[in-house]
Amino acid sequence: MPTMTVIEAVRDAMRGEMRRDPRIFIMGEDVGARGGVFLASEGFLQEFGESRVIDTPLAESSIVGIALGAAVNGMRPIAEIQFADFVWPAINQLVGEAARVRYGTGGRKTAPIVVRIPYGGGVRGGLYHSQSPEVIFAHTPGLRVVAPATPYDAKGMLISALRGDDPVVFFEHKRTYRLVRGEVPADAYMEPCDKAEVKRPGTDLSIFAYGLMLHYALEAARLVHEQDGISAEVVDLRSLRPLDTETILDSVRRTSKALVVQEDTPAVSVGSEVAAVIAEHVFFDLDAPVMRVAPPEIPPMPFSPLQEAAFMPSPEKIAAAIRELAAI
Amino acid sequence: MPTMTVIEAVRDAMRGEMRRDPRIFIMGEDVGARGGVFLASEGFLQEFGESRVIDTPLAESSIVGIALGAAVNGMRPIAEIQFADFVWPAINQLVGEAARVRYGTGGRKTAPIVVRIPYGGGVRGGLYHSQSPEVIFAHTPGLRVVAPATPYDAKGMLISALRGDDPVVFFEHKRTYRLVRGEVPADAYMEPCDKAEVKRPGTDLSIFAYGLMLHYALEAARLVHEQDGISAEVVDLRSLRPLDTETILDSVRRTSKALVVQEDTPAVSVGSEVAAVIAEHVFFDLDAPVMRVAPPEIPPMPFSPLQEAAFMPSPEKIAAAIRELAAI
Amino acid sequence: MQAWCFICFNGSVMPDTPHIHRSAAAASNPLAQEPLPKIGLSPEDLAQMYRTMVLSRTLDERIYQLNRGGKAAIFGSAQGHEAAQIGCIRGTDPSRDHYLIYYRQLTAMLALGTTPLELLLGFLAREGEPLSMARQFPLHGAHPRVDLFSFSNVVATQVPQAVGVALADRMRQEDRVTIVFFGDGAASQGDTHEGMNFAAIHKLPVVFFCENNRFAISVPLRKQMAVENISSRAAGYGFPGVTVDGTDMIAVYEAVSAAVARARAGQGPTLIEAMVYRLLPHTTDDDHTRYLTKEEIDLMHREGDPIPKAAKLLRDRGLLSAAEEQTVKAEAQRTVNEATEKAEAAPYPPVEEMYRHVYSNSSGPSGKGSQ
Amino acid sequence: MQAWCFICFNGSVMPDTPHIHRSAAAASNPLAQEPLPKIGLSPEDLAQMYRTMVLSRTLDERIYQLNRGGKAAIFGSAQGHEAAQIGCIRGTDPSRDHYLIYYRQLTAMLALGTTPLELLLGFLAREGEPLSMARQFPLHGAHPRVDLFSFSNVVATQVPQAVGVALADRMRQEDRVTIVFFGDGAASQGDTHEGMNFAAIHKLPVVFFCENNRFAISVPLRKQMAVENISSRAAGYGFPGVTVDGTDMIAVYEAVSAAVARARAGQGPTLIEAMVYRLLPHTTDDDHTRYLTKEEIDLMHREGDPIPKAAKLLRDRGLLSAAEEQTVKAEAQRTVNEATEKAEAAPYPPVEEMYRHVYSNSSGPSGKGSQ
Ligand SMILES: Cc1ncc(C[n+]2csc(CCOP(=O)(O)OP(=O)(O)O)c2C)c(N)n1
Ligand SMILES: Cc1ncc(C[n+]2csc(CCOP(=O)(O)OP(=O)(O)O)c2C)c(N)n1
Ligand SMILES: [Mg+2]
Ligand SMILES: [Mg+2]
Repeated sequence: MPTMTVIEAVRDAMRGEMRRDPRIFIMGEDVGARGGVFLASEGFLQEFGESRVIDTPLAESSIVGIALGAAVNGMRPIAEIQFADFVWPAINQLVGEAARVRYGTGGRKTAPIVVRIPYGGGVRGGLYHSQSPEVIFAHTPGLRVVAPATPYDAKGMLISALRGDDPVVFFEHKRTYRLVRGEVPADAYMEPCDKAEVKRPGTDLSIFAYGLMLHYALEAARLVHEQDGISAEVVDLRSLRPLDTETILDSVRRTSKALVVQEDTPAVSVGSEVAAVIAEHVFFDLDAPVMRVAPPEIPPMPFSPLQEAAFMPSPEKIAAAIRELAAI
Repeated sequence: MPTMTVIEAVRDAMRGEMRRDPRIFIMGEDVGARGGVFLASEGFLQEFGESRVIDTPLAESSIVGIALGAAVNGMRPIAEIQFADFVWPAINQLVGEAARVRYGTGGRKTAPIVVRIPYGGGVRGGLYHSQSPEVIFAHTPGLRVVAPATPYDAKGMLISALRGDDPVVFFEHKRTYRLVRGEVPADAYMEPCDKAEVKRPGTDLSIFAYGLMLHYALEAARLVHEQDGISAEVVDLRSLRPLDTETILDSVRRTSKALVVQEDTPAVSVGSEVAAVIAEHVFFDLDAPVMRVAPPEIPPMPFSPLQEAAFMPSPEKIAAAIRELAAI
Repeated sequence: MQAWCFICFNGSVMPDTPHIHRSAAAASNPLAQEPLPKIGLSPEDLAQMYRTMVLSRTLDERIYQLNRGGKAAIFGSAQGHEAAQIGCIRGTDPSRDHYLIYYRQLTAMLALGTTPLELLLGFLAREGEPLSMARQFPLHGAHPRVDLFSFSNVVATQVPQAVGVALADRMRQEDRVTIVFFGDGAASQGDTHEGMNFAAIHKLPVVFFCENNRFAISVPLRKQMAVENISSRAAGYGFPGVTVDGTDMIAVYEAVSAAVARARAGQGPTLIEAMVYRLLPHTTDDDHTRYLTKEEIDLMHREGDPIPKAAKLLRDRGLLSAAEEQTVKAEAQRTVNEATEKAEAAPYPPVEEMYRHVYSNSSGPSGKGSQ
Repeated sequence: MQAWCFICFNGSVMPDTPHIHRSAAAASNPLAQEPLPKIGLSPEDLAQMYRTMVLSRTLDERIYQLNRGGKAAIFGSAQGHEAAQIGCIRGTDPSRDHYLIYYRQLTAMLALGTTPLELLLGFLAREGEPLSMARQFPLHGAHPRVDLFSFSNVVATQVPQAVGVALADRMRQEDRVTIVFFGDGAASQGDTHEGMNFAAIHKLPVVFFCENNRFAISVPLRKQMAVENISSRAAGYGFPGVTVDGTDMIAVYEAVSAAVARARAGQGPTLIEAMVYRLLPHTTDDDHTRYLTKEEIDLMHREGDPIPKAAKLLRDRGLLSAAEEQTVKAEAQRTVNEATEKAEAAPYPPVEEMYRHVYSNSSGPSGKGSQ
């Protein structure tokens, strides 16, 4: 099987699907000749032409609004938001409109758009190139929200997203783009957009993470296993909406302890919901508090390197929390 | 002491503060001759004139962006968003910009705006006049987010908001505007913008609610007390950011059981965070799962009356949950 | 870019009142005097347009009554906008074009084939409401037969959406035009700017149809913009902008026909601003005496009611006798009465219905089933 | 509204390349030949402007080096924009005016008194960085001495913010003008539309200064708009729009001076579009050979470098000898070298600093203390 980075997997998925389905097109800032600022669509303009690879004006609300209109009229747009930090102007069209097209028309219309959003920090991006804005999407009925962490998941889930009929917000962690490499089948395959996955089985406690933090959690689990003999299960949430509560609860039923790890600030977040469903549904299986590892409650995230490092969770911080939780 | 409705209390607070502080002005759609669609600024145009009561074009992003600019330059704007459902276009200026002015300038600049947002359902508002968009604000460091439920709190907290130096998102539940009446001192007073309050003491379990749900929770607590002899404590969260975790945890330490009630859909919400802090910090005091009463995961909220009623939590639904929790 | 303004105003312009800006639309349309064949409308077309306007007015009044009786939900009346809407729809081709409407468009919806019963089911939120299953405010959702829709009442969101609809047609090389309706208030929104700009860049077949009734709720034009006409924005995007007297159905029809022809010819979008008067308050929840003088309200009714204007137009051309006028009215009344009875007899949709259509059911092997 | 366009282009217009739109700015400014007193600039003013441009270029090159050496963060070079920025600032009054800048404004920041050391502390994210405590990308934050700020690099957010700043001055009747800078890319954003419209309605003292370098990263003007010039949008709001040759510091100075005078006289905003070339890729992270031909890049350097232009202007007026040119360069080099050394010697700000200033500490009896 070929190995790929996350960005290569994203590109591969889009290219394959665009070859397969003429309804799919990509629009966004610099997706054309530039190939996207992260080169997700490198070579697409040459292969698919200007009408399917549309460089838009700098105007996010219309990028999503126009994609929505095209989707309602039979197309399958991929809208690229250049950086997650710039998705805010598009929230109205995405959360207010796209999420509710199907519901608000009693199923008559549907808006199958895929909005790809490179997000996340640890890249010296400072306050406006590091944000993790998933909360508002993960909260919104009508959207599907995913955040694959591996090349395999990125390709398979993007293909599923493009073949499904719902609006999908597709989060790609910028730091994983070139950092994470893995085996990826050359052909098309679909990985579900609504299932978590146990990425490392364990017995002493369960760690829940997604995106870059999945990799940090895996690294931490490896560390504590080697150094302390602790067996930590690592669950990759992958889908932030719907949350795969079955897989989450099942894991906690087996390990009786839960640690939620996230890069986003903790108050009112995806991690809060993971903790809440555990506290509601498997309370009597729990042996310890539901712990969280997350950044401090300050705007994500300072540009200066020591501060950025202090802001981000790290394998070491996660390992420390594992040890603490295991000791309870 | 005079009695007032919530909307009267809001008006009273604004009028008093505008008389006191010439830096305060109000801007928004129809705030002038119309006095706002809910009449919050009725009579203001006559009293304060066009330069301090500004009817804006229909453009929410600029309503907040312009308020922000004026605030940075020494003023204290009140920006009215006509309905919460229309705040989405302003998210970029509010969550992306205003929340971070102080942080991003290392404290050199500050953006003391108060953004008033009538929100909430149960008013036959359908999909676009019923939303509760507090999640994204409650998640954002740098903002203060409050949702007073009573006329007393509305006036006192609005005065605090207007005298503070931070951006405040001020949620006013539309259904409480004329429904809820209570005693309100004629003079100015400040009620803290970051403190929850026990609105009804109890010993068997703790209910956490805000906005309209506070009143439903109080009603439910009364019902179960009368009918079942259950003593439910009702905590009014009031501040959604920061959450007053001390008051929350203190209540659970005393009652050992927690019920979170909210009108907003449950996944990744303010209620999730309340459950999460309880599950993390007072786990060993808990005798039962942290339960939640909230609407189903569908877009808030259907217009048709039976469906709207089915969507909204009610005193009866809350009472049923109390009984269930008390029985554990 | 060609300078393009085929409608000239000639009549004298009345001075503005404190709240009502009247400059452009006070004048009347010289085309109104032209022979019909030259305009492209048959006598039956005119009669049909008139009948739809009267039906719209009759239904409009009924909804008001139902609202005042506590039965019907909030309503943004179309009274005063009828000629603009009927003229516009008549200039398009409902068998293939797309219509992104907004909430003040009873006449347009009737003209496109929505029935009074369907609409009343919406106002009463009853089962069988075809646009949104009564989940949305009345008039919102998607039409079962014509490509007419309105996803929300969030002002101006439909503008970029319409541009996207047209983009899809362009990609598939389908010869369809997208008409998007909005008010003067919507012109201030960022979305309107962004949508128009994109449509201009790609020369998309869109007609931006602005029903300028001089108010966004209570905010008069002078507080919404510093220019005379919204149509003047078009030049900054690179397409024609036209202001027409929206109380004159023929003037509107002509402007829209030309814009549609231009769109079909691949020449890109047009912005049409139809100047109308909103004869009633913003909605049934509003009270316009809070921000308008009695004189201003009277003046709007005197100058701005398109129905007597249309009646006179038909009478002047010998197309409407006094008796016929009565028949048209009676017929509309009967239709609306029948629809009201049926709508009131319908039950509410059952609660379980509300869980449907949040997500698709097209799961397939991806597991993307409904939640 | 008066028609207002005081700068006329005369020189011949070169044809566009596939990616570079050149129409308006290829011509040169007739004012450049006028005697200085008529323009309102002294010989020392010109010399000073030139020195700042050279300093900016020198610092710009140094930051590039530091970036290539892995030391300095991402940087959006101002090379090619220097004349536009220095001409603009010179037309304003830094002792009282407000400046909402964007990220490509090294020259403007230097002209307003930010020192090379202060800026380099930002690029190296070191303690003592005065704009944001090194929390933000370089060049962002608020200046300690001049009312110069940039809250974010979210394109166009500064436009309504600037309008609000001006609104506050108007309310207090303070005689200050707000200058807001943005690129051609920003012109497409909804915020720009909304901000300009509001400024027009209230006739606020704002100068909208657009540095049109023909690209938003890789997206050329023809994919951003269907009109020749962004300045043509102004008419749709009701204020003047002007396009000037942004490689000509005198032309820009004149246009801005006039706009500032207009603003101070209570006549409202002006949109100035300065046509410039972005000589380097969008940022240090970009590679413009992905979307430009070598010929296009060469052409920009040939036509678009404002520094040799400024030098020639000074030489033609006898204000710059070859020796002086060398001295100016050497002086800039020395300043930048010194600043680099100091900046590199500075430590990073301590971690604890990052918790400060999330909220105010002004709690008072309201209990609104910091979290
Ligand atoms: C984004 C948004 N902001 C505010 C509102 C509340 N609102 C509903 S209609 C309206 C005025 C719209 O005016 P206009 O566009 O001129 O249409 P008209 O009602 O006059 O036909 C306002 C402010 C809304 N629906 N959407
Ligand atoms: C809202 C937003 N969208 C996207 C970006 C990413 N981005 C940064 S600069 C830029 C291009 C800006 O072009 P322009 O306004 O012409 O300024 P220039 O860089 O050419 O000076 C883009 C797309 C951003 N910073 N903000
Ligand atoms: Mg209107
Ligand atoms: Mg540019």
